[in-house]
Amino acid sequence: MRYTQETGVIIEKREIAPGIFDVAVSLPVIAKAAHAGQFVNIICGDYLLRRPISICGFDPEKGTLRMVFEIRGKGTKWLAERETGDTLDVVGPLGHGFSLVDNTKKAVIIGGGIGTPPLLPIAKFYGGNATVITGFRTASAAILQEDFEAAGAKTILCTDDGSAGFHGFTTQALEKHLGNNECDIIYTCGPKVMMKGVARLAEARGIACQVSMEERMGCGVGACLCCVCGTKGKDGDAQFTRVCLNGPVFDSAEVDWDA
Amino acid sequence: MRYTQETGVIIEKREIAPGIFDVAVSLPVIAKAAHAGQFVNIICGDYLLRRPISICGFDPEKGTLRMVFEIRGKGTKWLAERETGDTLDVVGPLGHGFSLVDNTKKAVIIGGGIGTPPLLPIAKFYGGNATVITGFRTASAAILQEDFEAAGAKTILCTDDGSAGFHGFTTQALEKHLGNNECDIIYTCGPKVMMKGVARLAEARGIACQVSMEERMGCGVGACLCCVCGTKGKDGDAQFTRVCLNGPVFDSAEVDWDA
Amino acid sequence: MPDMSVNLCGVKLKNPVIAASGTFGYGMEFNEFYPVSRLGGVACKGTTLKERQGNPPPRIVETDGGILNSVGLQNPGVDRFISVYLPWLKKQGTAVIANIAGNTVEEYCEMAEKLSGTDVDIIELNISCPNVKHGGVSFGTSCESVAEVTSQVKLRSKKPVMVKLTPNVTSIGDIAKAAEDAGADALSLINTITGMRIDIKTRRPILRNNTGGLSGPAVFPVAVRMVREVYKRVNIPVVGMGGISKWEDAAEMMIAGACAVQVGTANFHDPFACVKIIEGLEEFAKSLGLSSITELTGTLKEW
Amino acid sequence: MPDMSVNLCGVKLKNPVIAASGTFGYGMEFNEFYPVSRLGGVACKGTTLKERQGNPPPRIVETDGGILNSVGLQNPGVDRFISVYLPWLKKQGTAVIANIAGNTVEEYCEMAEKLSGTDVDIIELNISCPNVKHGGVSFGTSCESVAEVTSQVKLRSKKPVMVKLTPNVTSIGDIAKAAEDAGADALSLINTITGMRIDIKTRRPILRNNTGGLSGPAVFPVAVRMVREVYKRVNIPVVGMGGISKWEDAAEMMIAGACAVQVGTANFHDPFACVKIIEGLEEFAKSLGLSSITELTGTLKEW
Ligand SMILES: Cc1cc2nc3c(=O)[nH]c(=O)nc-3n(C[C@H](O)[C@H](O)[C@H](O)COP(=O)(O)OP(=O)(O)OC[C@H]3O[C@@H](n4cnc5c(N)ncnc54)[C@H](O)[C@@H]3O)c2cc1C
Ligand SMILES: Cc1cc2nc3c(=O)[nH]c(=O)nc-3n(C[C@H](O)[C@H](O)[C@H](O)COP(=O)(O)OP(=O)(O)OC[C@H]3O[C@@H](n4cnc5c(N)ncnc54)[C@H](O)[C@@H]3O)c2cc1C
Ligand SMILES: Cc1cc2nc3c(=O)[nH]c(=O)nc-3n(C[C@H](O)[C@H](O)[C@H](O)COP(=O)(O)O)c2cc1C
Ligand SMILES: Cc1cc2nc3c(=O)[nH]c(=O)nc-3n(C[C@H](O)[C@H](O)[C@H](O)COP(=O)(O)O)c2cc1C
Ligand code: FES
Ligand code: FES
Repeated sequence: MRYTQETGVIIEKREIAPGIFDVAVSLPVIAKAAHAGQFVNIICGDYLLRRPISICGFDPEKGTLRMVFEIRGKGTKWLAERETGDTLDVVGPLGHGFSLVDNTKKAVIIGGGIGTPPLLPIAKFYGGNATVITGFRTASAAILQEDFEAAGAKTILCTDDGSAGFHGFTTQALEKHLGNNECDIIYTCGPKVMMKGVARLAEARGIACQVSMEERMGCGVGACLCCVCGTKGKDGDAQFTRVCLNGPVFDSAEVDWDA
Repeated sequence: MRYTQETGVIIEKREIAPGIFDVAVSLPVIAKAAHAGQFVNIICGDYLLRRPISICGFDPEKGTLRMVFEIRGKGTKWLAERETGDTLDVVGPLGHGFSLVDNTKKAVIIGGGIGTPPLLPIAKFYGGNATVITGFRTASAAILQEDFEAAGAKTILCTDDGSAGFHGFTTQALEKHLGNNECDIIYTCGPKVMMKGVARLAEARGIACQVSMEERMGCGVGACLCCVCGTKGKDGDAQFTRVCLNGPVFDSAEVDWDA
Repeated sequence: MPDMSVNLCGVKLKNPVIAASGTFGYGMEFNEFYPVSRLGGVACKGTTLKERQGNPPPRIVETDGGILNSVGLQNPGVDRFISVYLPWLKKQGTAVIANIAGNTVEEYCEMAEKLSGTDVDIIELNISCPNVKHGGVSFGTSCESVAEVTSQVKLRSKKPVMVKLTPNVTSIGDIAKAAEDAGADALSLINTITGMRIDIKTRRPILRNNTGGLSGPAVFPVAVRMVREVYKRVNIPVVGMGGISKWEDAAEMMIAGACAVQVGTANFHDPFACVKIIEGLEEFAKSLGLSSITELTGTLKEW
Repeated sequence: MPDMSVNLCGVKLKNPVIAASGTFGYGMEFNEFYPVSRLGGVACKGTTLKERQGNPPPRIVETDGGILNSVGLQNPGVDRFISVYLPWLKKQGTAVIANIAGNTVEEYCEMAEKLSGTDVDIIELNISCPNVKHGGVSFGTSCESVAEVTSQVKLRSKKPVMVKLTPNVTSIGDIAKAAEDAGADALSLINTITGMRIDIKTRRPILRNNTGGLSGPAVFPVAVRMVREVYKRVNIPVVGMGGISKWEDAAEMMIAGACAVQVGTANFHDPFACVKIIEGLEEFAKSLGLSSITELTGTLKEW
């Protein structure tokens, strides 16, 4: 039984930026099995489809899962209205996460907006060998900077409006960084156009790059084929691959960005 | 503007019998306009149709409405889970209530189960001239006895299982009562078969009888024709009449019990 | 301020929101919440040649995201509609749409003739009521009978004729085309989808009529698809309805191709639904900088 | 204990609950929640003669009480179904229903022939998929084509053939009768109802395929009505589906006339939905003192 349906109590909840919430939920079975880059699927009130949320942290000992989410619509609004002590119906851990093999390698981690949370466990793995480049609309929307720093990673904050850190896109900051620094592997999660840009930079330099894709989901476990993204088949043919089972993390070279 | 949609705060809530709740809700506009026998229509969570609940009491000065309801399904379950301080979306007052003309007359009031609450304002009107016969499955399901007594009415409690008061149906108790007492007018609310029995006893004796009908409703205001009950037309023809607008209270002689 | 008025086959509606037939009576009751003059129009309860008692209760049951109803066209008949209800409603200052249902083509025609002498604005041909034994939906399910009743009524009516289509068909586009070719001035859709619910304790249908018509948010995606299909098929105005409960739904329906919308079941949940939808649409049009709400209609860019 | 098994055209199901095609893959994923041997059967993802990539994403959108999907029959083709997926699923110990969809009658027949040589239990003819351009739903919307594909497949199939009907038709009863007359061993219904949702900001359909199929609780009353209509019209077993999400719904569907049920969309909300429905039905049968769950089927007392 690889998948678990668990009802967990919210034991902590904070609004870490306007409309963005950081919750810790007691889910001992899922927390024990979780891996960086995986996600869970949560019932939100009376809505039929579960909402997928990435795992931002997991503590197998305490049996807790950490998730950071933004209010984007009805379901996440419902979620944001839950309070400490309320319970959530959660299925997980789901999907194929990031591969973390050798923490002596130099890793660069690029996160855009609400794509940032699933990257935190990677920074924890690489510690001082990680450089984390994150981009947000504006300074007040920036999240998790202290967490990345606490993990020992170097951080480069970018904002679209220049209200904090580097004034510009993460891809620009990445290009600069790669010009002056060693890098063995790149991890990224965020808007599709950003990941596509990151992937192009990585591929141009022959650096391995793992991307975390997002798609609307049905079952969340690989059974319904609703959540596919375009990938390149063995012979280069375009094909559709399940984000929930074969992803959400893919080797950037597999992804067909224009599908 | 005869109808009001008002959002009111629950200011008191008690479980007065297993699964039966007594709530006071702050609804100043509706409370001012309310009349005995009318009802309100309440949004229950995400359910599409409002649920009709009778007005059990109204205090125009305090601006509060009292309702007593039983958990019967999804909507009333939701309602029962609301707590003091929560708000309700209520439309009312709706329908055509009991006519209360001369409180020197002798009134007999017959309530069955959860049909009892709308009868309380009648007892308050007639005071010592009212006799209230109520029937419940069992002693623990009996409600509002103290309220009827506080109104000054004589009370006769019946239970189906004999666990309290008269062992038998309200119609039996009524028949006994009518044999020994004066009665000018009868009011009744409860299961259809009980009301039909009451109506028959009243009509046999030529006593005016007002009955409060129940039907599944759509709009609640008379526009959709979903809530009809069978009534006798002018020439005795069967016809269908809106419970929400022309009722819920009807003269028993109007009702076609077999429609 | 964007111009909220729309022209529906020659009739100017002050805004594109019409209360749907059968859910709003003749407007008198909802006029006790707000002046019905706020509305673009009121589609009156379905009227028949003679008075009808309708089906026995229960006539309504809630389902997930919707309701089934089986009212069965209870109404006072066209003569009393004309003498009692129409004058009151017309006086309020909103477009009046008379919704008529006949057992025979001749009945439709007689009613259309009677209504031609009144100040009704539009006649809505209800050939889609699923809750009556004769006539009703049976007229709406074949292209031939749709064409027959539409063309006959057109010959006898001095009012614009809007044909109301049933979704219980294989090809709504074909039916729509048949109505257009037969001379319909406008189309409205969807009426309800036939459904059934059962009480598992008594093993009886909950509705005394056994089946009823499904309406409400549950049917909205079906309605949007059908309105789109019809919009692409015909050149006459399409009035969209089925599950609209908020302004976003109305906007979606208009983008799909509707020039106006009708709102039915939503009135039961929120008596102010129509008013809120009008206000929301106006805000939306403003935020988009439209000079007229009509600029929304049919602007869907299909993939 | 009531006997929960049912006989579906000669195949014994250990209970009347089948996972619906397209929502359950080949059972492998849900087997990571509970052993799929708990189920009466698994209807596998729709299979075509050759591998298909399906439609581009987004393929799913939530609606009130339902979802629209436009997967478009992505599948590895019948040969890989037979060599890779079928052996695994068959080994689990549940009835296996192969769901097949062709572009032509000949394709259906070829697949049926190939499957006749395997230990598939039942072939479900999917003549009702609304999400593919050719074949699919077009076979299911006329009595002639239903009869044609059914009778041809019957000639070439050694397995029982269950025809899966689309609700997007004027008369489901006529279609059902045509399938029965053409030799169908059983019928299953409903497939999805075609719908559309639009993003009002981009004015684009949310689904990349423009339209999709509506399923989930929203369609339940329509499904119950259609199952009832078909049950009254034919003498072969009817498998009911469409919006079943709890045991009460399954019981309702059986009372309407279904000898077994399929559960689709509900699996997305609650991965244990099928198991809970089986347990609930068993409790229900026990509380009624039934000796067999089959005693429920068709016991509706209409008014
Ligand atoms: C693998 C994965 C991991 C994710 N991790 C996070 C996370 O850690 N934090 C976070 O804030 N968000 C995350 N998201 C996005 C999150 O799932 C959506 O924001 C959320 O589903 C929106 O639901 P809603 O009801 O608020 O929005 P609505 O727009 O009301 O939702 C309507 C429907 O569309 C779906 N939907 C809408 N937007 C998205 C989207 N962007 N991705 C997938 N489905 C969508 C919803 O699930 C729902 O079914 C993740 C998505 C995926 C696929
Ligand atoms: C005029 C009137 C006054 C009422 N006053 C009271 C009261 O004071 N206290 C009280 O406890 N109950 C009262 N009822 C009954 C109450 O409305 C129902 O118990 C309630 O609607 C059940 O809703 P549910 O969601 O819990 O049940 P469900 O069975 O889940 O409801 C499903 C649908 O059926 C309708 N429905 C179910 N049972 C009834 C019923 N008996 N009458 C009308 N509609 C029904 C519901 O409104 C809903 O639309 C009254 C009913 C009417 C018509
Ligand atoms: C209770 C009720 C009664 C209805 N009566 C009629 C009618 O008399 N004539 C008609 O054309 N449509 C009638 N309809 C259909 C509605 O006008 C509308 O087409 C349908 O309900 C879909 O819209 P909605 O989802 O907004 O309610 C009725 C609908 C309901 C719910
Ligand atoms: C994502 C998805 C994929 C589906 N794929 C198929 C399919 O391949 N073949 C088929 O016959 N039906 C398919 N269906 C239809 C279901 O089998 C079922 O008929 C329908 O969803 C109604 O049942 P439900 O409401 O329980 O989901 C699919 C449904 C969904 C939601
Ligand atoms: S969501 Fe069902 S396969 Fe991915
Ligand atoms: S509920 Fe609409 S008329 Fe009574």
